[in-house]
Amino acid sequence: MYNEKVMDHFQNPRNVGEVESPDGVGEVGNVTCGDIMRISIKVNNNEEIEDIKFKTFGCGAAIATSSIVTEMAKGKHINEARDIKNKDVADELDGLPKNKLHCSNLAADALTKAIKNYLGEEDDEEQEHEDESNETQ
Amino acid sequence: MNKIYLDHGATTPMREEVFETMKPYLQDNFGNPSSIHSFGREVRKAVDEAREQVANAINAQPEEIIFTSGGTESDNLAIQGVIEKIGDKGNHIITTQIEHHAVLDTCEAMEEKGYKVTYLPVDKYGLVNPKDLQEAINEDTVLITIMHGNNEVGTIQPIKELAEIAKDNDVYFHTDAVQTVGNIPIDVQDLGIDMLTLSAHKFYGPKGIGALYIKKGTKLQRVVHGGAQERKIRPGTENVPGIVGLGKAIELATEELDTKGKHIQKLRDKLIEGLSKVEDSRLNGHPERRLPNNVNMSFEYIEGESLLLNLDMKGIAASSGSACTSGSLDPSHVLMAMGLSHQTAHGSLRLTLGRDNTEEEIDYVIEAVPEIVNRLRDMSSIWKGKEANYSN
Amino acid sequence: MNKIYLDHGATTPMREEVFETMKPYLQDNFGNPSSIHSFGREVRKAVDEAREQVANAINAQPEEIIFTSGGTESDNLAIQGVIEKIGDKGNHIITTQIEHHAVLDTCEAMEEKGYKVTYLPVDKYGLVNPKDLQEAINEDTVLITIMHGNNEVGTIQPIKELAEIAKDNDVYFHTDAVQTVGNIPIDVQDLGIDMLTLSAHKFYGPKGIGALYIKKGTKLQRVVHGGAQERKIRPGTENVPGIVGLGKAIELATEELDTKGKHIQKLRDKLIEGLSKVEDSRLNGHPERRLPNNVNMSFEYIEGESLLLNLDMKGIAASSGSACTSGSLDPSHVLMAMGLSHQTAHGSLRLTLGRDNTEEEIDYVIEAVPEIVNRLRDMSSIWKGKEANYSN
Ligand SMILES: Cc1ncc(COP(=O)(O)O)c(C=O)c1O
Ligand SMILES: Cc1ncc(COP(=O)(O)O)c(C=O)c1O
Ligand code: FES
Ligand code: FES
Repeated sequence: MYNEKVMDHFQNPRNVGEVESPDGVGEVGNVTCGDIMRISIKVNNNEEIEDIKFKTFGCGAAIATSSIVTEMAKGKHINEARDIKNKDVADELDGLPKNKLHCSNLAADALTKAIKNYLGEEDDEEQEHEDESNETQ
Repeated sequence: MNKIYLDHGATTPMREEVFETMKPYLQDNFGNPSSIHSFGREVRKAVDEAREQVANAINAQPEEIIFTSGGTESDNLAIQGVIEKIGDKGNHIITTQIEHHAVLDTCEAMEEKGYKVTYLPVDKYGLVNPKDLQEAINEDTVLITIMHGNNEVGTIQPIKELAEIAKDNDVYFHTDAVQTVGNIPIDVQDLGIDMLTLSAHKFYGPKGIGALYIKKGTKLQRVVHGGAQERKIRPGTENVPGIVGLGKAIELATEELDTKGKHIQKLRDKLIEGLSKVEDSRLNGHPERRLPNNVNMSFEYIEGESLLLNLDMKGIAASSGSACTSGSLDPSHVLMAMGLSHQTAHGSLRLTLGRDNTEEEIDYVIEAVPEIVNRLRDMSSIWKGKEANYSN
Repeated sequence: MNKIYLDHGATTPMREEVFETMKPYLQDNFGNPSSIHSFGREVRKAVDEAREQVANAINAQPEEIIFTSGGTESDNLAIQGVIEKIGDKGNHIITTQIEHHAVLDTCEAMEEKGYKVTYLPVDKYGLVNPKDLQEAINEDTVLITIMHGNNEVGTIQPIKELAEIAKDNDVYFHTDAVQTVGNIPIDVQDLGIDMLTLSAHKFYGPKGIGALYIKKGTKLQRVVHGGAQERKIRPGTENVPGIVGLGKAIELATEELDTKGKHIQKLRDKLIEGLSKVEDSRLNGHPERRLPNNVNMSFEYIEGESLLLNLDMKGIAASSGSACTSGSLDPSHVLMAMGLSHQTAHGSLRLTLGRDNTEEEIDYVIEAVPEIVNRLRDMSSIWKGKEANYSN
């Protein structure tokens, strides 16, 4: 059901854990399935994500998307990292099964939330891209 | 790596003897049992024999056995069939919150048609309280359908007692015995029930074939319409190889209930004991009144699918809840009905043993599970390190 | 004595290649396709492949194929499914007088639920007149179900033309193609239909497995309720060996439509020619628009069952009307609809050929039938010697 890349990230997840004295932390729960993901980031003076780690209570797809989103964000400027959407995450994994597309929401949301937390922004609309998920394959 | 199959609750490998019995009907004996020529008569005999084998195994009469395409269809035939026939005499059905979807969804479909359905609760072990059943019955009740052994947590209901209440109130009683037939002794007379569902692929028979026991005199209307097969209750050209395989499988399973049953139960108890040592784990279902082959454990702070995938990579095939419900993302309705939290339900693992499992396999699993659980907990956002949570 | 099987319309022997394809799924590859572990994933792939084979054979998309337990269930799913879903938009169904009981009885069951059904007549060849269909349609019509090839007399309906009328009137069109799939080329796009029923055991596949083609977008409610299998349209653990066998059988049948089809049709024509020489005989069904494997003859003054039994004693397996209707003593509703007298209908014989029949066999049959017919006529109370009949 999962492709090789997803299974690779599931089996060997990158960047598991918590960043020490993080600059921002984002934790989100998935309304669809109840899974929970937390991302912590360290931001350097150039506003680049210098370190990023995740912890996830969730399915195979949740763990794989957590893992890959940390790779995607690492080294990026926070403005660029903020633009990572759940579809980008799924694409980077070469796709997810249809009923698992919602899992990629977790990763993108947790990352955005961590960045907002760093910037001290209010968090109001975390479910903004909840259901553009359904037709990609 | 040798794989270890611990998902016999989802389906079982077909026994070689069953395959050999089916083989002629997949090759030379191909006739249509309804045909009056020799090709037809030959296979008609085989179908009749299989019907006797099924009847013998559950202490019924051959005329009381109707072959269907599986457990799901049998459940539907029992429920829809009775309601279509006598639903005008009363519009109330009683079932439980922990039924298989084949029963649950059929009851919901009846609700949509205007019937009333009571879903009885269960206690923390998954047991129905006979008093609840007694109280739920009213003058409109025409059907009670309560499963025998639960497919997820293995709890076995006091069917005899429940069926007696039904009888006292003159209400039909159906039981979904898909998980018990072939696993524990079944005697429909002794249980005192009117209808019973069974499915061959759960006891080393073929997939896509099942039966419904319908006690003589039970009023029921067919669901699928057509020819005169199966006493007009279930039309369609008979799945002859399937029927023959079902007959053989149930005969074999009944013969070894004692011997194999004990072996499996011993392994089950060992497995439960071993896995119970994992920190923050719990056994789901009743400690004693449970299927001899069922182990269901929850491990806090982790999620079932990741656990399954990790086990799979170690060559262990298991499930989390029923395979048939895997289309859904909701946590098991059975575990929820037993009062588990959403999170605990998510971290549940079902291991269902079979006749070919060995003690060495169980040892391997008892070693593998805790390793995986620990690994997943280390990356879990809700395990220990909760204090690190800065978000609101 | 070598037996001669001429009842391929009732069922066909399974091809060795189909058996070999199914074998692994009756032995080692036993997983439940819904399981996420390796045992499950392996068979899931096989089920998906079979779905593609079926789709390719009839020019459909894989998602448009739903596996069922056979032709009867597919017919029921199409009719009951559409009516349950959109029956509130209009309460009128159109079918024909010559459908298989799987369609006819389902339509009658809908009548009992209050729906109106028009049973279109046929001409003496068993053909539906498109004008009749056009006239029968009214604003309440929601479903038209007309069979492709008739199982008794072999007449093939002008489905494309009929479906076009349905489309022009915005009404769903279903066809029971159990007798045509595997026998003549089928292209659901070209036919322009919304649903199509097929059954594996009619084209050298296994019994107890069939499919319903459901054009994307067709509104339909499931008949059997339960798990999430078959896109929730047909729940229940999949009959994996059956599905795999169906896939292989339809692929093989499609490949040899041309070659084997011609061989069979040649034998058919020879048989018709030979039997037509019998005094007071007639061919039933359309002389040209008929199934390549169907011969249906009436022999006046004799009765079908005695004819069949005599043929059987000579090693010839045939049928009189459909095997599935053998539960009934009434003369074939198909022959009656075509205007045959009660008596003529009773003396009908169906010979349906298959890929393994030989010219020698046909020669033997052409010799055997007249002998038997004469023998039976000699003892018939209505044959010639009517004067010898003393009873009133
Ligand atoms: C308790 C129970 N009922 C019904 C079913 C459905 O049986 P089948 O898959 O043969 O349709 C199952 C199996 O999944 C089951 O475990
Ligand atoms: C035209 C037709 N429709 C439906 C059926 C029923 O198919 P099955 O026997 O696979 O249920 C048959 C076969 O008997 C048939 O010939
Ligand atoms: S199912 Fe919950 S995140 Fe995937
Ligand atoms: S006398 Fe026997 S069926 Fe008519």
